[in-house]
Amino acid sequence: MRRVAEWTTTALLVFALYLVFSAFSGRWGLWAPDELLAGAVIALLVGLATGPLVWKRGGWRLLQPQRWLLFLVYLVGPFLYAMAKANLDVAWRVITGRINPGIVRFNPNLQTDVGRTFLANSITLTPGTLTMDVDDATGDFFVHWINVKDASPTADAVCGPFPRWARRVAE
Amino acid sequence: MIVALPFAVAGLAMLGFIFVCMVRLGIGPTAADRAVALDTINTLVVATMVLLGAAFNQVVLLDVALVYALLSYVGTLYIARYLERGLS
Amino acid sequence: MTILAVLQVVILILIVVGSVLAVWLKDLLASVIALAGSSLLLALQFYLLQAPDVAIAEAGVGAALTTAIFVLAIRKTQRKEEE
Amino acid sequence: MNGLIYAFLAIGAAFNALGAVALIRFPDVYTRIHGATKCTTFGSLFSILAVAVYGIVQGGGAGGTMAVRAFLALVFLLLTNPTGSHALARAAHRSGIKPFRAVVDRLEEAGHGPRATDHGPRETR
Repeated sequence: MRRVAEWTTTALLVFALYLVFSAFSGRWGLWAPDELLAGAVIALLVGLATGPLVWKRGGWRLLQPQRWLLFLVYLVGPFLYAMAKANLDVAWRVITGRINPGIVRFNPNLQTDVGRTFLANSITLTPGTLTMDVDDATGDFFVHWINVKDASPTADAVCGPFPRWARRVAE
Repeated sequence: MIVALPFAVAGLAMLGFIFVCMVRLGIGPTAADRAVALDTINTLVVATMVLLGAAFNQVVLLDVALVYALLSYVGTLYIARYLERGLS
Repeated sequence: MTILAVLQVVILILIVVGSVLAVWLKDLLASVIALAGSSLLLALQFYLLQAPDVAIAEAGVGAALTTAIFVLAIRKTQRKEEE
Repeated sequence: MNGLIYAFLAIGAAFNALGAVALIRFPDVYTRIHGATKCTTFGSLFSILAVAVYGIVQGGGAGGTMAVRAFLALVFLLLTNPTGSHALARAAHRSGIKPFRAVVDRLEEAGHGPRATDHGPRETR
């Protein structure tokens, strides 16, 4: 039963990706009929081959649509703002050459792999931080901070609201 | 032929930045510096490909950029794996 | 001189710079990295000559496969080139 | 709409230039990764958005396809760039490069990183 669920969800996701790839291919509609047929066959094969691999470590909760909506809101809202701020910050540091680097450690209290990946990728692209390593057992993040204000900071001091977003979207 | 000139000019600018990264690739003291330069060149080449695809106004050319964005990062990961083993 | 010619000349110059670096560097890992950059730009040149299929093949072979094989070879032998 | 495209192209070129300059100017590997990853991702984002706007303005099948492909390239860049920089930063630290004038180095104190719980693709050694 679990196998079947893994196969079908993976095949459906691959089919959706195929639809995005081949959009605007039809002459009348958005998609041509033979493209749809080819996509269905390919999606079925890929789903059968890689289904158990994709869902090996859980993550079924990511299929909830409100999480995807929240993710889009996150992308165009706080993430883009933080990214713009990060770039202006780096610009200032490139021009003045004023840095005060160090590697700090903090624990954002995230449990799942998806949440940790989400947070790590987010804070690499946002102000002054670069994830270097994650301790799998305890969930500690090792972060290269370009302007160290505090040698052993809290999660909020380093990356602001991002752990809360990661928990909301991915856990 | 080139249809949209501004995109081609932006692509030319990207090539100039690739040259700057090439300097770091040449002088970088450690292998990690050079790998960072290669990673930056990867991103810039993907951006150049997308820009030139718009400049030529051909959709087929954008597919190359897609393939490149996914493939170029395998090389970076491989070099990183090698460095991580600590075989100086 | 059209802008297309300028683009091609600049890319060719960059390819030559990358290849010279690949030959000149003594650290073989650095040499492999320079070669990867050079093949990246070669793919860009193919792209500019309106050959997307060749560019995709060059992307797969040049960026991923060649780097992996050379790094494996360096791991089995030694990294520094001897004088 | 042309003004929007020009503005996006200018912003993209400016931030990409900043990334290249950061690569030259910063003193050690980690700060270089900072500058290079952030600035080139942001610059490429704007360059690709310019292309997407161009495709949408053009309209029709070809323009729509161009916009979709440009957005997909953007998604792939946003996924792969930070991942590659994590891998490089961790590899640089494990191959023994010290951060330049670091105030603290907690990763060094933790015994060169949590090597025992190493995740990621395992290779046969």
